[in-house]
Amino acid sequence: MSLDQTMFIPVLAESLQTTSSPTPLQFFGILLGLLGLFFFVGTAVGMIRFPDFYTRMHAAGKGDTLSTMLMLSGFGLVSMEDLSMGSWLLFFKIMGVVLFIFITCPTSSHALMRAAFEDDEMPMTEKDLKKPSAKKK
Amino acid sequence: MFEDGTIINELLIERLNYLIYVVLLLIGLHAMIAKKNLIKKLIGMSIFQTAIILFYVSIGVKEGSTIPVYLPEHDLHGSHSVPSDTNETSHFEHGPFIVDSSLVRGYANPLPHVLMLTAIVVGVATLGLALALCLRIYQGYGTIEEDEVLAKIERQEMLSKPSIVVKSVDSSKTTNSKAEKPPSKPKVSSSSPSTKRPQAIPKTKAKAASTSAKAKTSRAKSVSPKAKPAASKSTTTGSKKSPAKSKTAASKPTTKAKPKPKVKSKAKPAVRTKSSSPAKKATASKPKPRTPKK
Amino acid sequence: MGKFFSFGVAPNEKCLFLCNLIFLFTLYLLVVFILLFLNWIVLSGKFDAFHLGLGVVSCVVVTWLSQDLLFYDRKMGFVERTRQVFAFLRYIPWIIWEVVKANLHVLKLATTSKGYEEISPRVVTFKTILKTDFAKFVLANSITLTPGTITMLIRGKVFHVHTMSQFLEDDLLTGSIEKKVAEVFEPDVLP
Amino acid sequence: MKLLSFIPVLVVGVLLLYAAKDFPEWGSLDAPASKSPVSSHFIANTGVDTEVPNMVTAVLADYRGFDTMFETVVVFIAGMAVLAILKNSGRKKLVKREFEVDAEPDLIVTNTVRLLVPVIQIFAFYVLAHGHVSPGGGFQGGVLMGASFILVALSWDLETALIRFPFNWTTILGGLGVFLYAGIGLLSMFLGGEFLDYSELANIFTVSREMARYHAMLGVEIGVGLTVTAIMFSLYANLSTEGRHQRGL
Repeated sequence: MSLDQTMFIPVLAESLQTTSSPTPLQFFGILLGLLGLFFFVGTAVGMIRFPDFYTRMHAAGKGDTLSTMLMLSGFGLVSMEDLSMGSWLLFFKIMGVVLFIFITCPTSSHALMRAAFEDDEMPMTEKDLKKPSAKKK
Repeated sequence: MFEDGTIINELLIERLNYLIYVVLLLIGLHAMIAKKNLIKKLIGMSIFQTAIILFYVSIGVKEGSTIPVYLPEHDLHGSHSVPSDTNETSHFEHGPFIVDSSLVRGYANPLPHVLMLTAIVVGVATLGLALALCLRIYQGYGTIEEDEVLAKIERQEMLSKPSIVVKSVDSSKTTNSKAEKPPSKPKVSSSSPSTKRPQAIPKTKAKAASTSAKAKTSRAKSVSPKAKPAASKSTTTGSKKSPAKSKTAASKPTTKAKPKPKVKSKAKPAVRTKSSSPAKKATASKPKPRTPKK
Repeated sequence: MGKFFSFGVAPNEKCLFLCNLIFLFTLYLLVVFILLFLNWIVLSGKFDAFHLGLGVVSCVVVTWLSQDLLFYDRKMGFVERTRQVFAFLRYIPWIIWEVVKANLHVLKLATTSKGYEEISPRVVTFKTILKTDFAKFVLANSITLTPGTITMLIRGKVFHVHTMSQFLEDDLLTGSIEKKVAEVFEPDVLP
Repeated sequence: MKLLSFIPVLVVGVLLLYAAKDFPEWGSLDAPASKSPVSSHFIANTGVDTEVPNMVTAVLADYRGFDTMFETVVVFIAGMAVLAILKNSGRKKLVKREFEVDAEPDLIVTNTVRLLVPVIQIFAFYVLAHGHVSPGGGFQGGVLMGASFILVALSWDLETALIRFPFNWTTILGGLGVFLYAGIGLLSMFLGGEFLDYSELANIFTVSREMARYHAMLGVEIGVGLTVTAIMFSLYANLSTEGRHQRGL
């Protein structure tokens, strides 16, 4: 495709150009994003390896919260090329998303746990331990 | 392998969007044709719709273009907030300009987006309507399996066709007609004890059928709680229903015109009021017609 | 509501109390409006009269529609409320550190075989000392975010918590999280 | 039967793939859809005609306003049809269905929803009001607004949501939205233009003809948003309770 316009550089290419020499803030943002990815690995492996639904929810609920928050705030930092009004507003918007992820993620994992519990899915326990599951319904 | 002109290149590289839309469309089409469950048909319809939407949106793409919102340099009037400051004269100084043809290529085609935006909303509306119809069908027939619904409609039509003639006949007359019938009929329905006799057999059959149906249905959760009271109901109301059915079945070989429908019209309200458990009736009624034939 | 508006028979203190209540109610309305408007400004990013006017109108509509969802306890004074806000701001860094620890814990359990041996899931039941719903909500979500525990069910004051191991259960039953939450929201229930 | 149904499916698939060979390439600038004078006219002239930066909104509410009006009517009629189908159709007695969990509203979920719902609603208004300058508009904002009420209904129960948004309102607001849309069209007709020719409204509002179209589009979008909000909630309320509006899911 021969595009002779200079005005319309595709967005992806533009972002690649800027990240080739990131400012320290952007570098920190990229680092945060990579850290988030690292925690996502823990979530994914836990989802596969843990024995039953409840323990899997541990992996899913916690890994989701932190890694999504990290990746989003990393994205917020990356998008702050200049400290103008627009980029600050974008940063605040992303921080709002982070805040609501922080509130809703534990709630959703709780709701799933409760739904499973009320559906008589028994939590897995180890029988030889002294305290069996204190299930009261 | 991926040179120009080969079919792989054409379908997988240059026209991958059409391949995806065709595959999605076929999935939806197959679901709409082959599935018996009405909800699954609706899911198929949704997939079909999604395929069409994807097709349209992929048509609107231009390579290297942005979304169809003016970039700031093309939208020079910027603050169109204060209504008074953009009167006719000052408008041309800081207002927007006609985007020339070389720049037009930089924006994606807005028309497919508009069409699909409305199509999505109308799709939601039609999906809601279809779900409401499904719910109504479930209320009426107790099932959303297409073939079961069709079987029930067939049975109801068979029952209801002659009953139009006798609609005005009140209940006392129907009992009279019932009394008239026995001589013409075989002794099965001649008297009240004899009506109980065939009923005793179907009772057990109905129970067995209901239990088997319970085990069969995968959605046992929603059905099984209803099944217990329904089974008890069918045993209590079986005295009305089962003789009527045996008669209708018997009517087939010995074509008899009028007296039978009256009894059927009596049986019909029972069918309606017991609409909460029609599934059982269908299963229970099936074995009955066969026995008199034999 | 009827008895609140009986101005004639009400003694002086009652009238004062009533006036205070109405004042608080309008103040809460104002606070809700201001919070929503801040939200609007962050979303909109346009500071001309037209868009700000739209923002005011929509904030009024949302305040009218759902102001009773925010700030459930309207009798609480504003001094207490601001103290809670600042205490909660001090609470946030701790909980974020807990989230990080929780993720490391999950990572350890998931990836290492020694960690996998540690898993012995169980359900712990304990009774909380907190009273208000919002404090219980914060406690439940904090428990969910701390390592190895997820709140499963709340019935009245009884919490059912799913934990991953014995160690975590003991940690939970000491009530350290509860104390931290109580410091923020209900200092009076602490001994 | 299932194998039999494969035959028409495969035939259709082969025909479609055969036809796909003649379609333009992906992202081609010379595709008929992109080269058509209509769409390039929209791209080129939207800014001059209406001063709206978002072409999609301009095409939706102005150039193709007649179409969108009847889309709104379709949504309204669908809501009314669902109401007509399901109203009083269920069992009159409140038989407790098995999937109705008879539990009190969850404390954690309700407290989260308390925090979320006002923000969702303000976001819905933002999407509605900023449909001119960024992706958004009446349909999207209306769906978000309806979703906020559905969220209330899901986390408490339907009766709580019906206190906040009474069921009569859905019919009234749905009709009001269509009425607002058609009213703006009729008003511009009475002022001497054609139906839905917003630029005639400039005589009343003392703004330029372009800004009149800009503001009339906002009014139209508000009408669409009202209808979609009302009908989304109405659909949920009817479908979840079989038209009884009592003790929903």
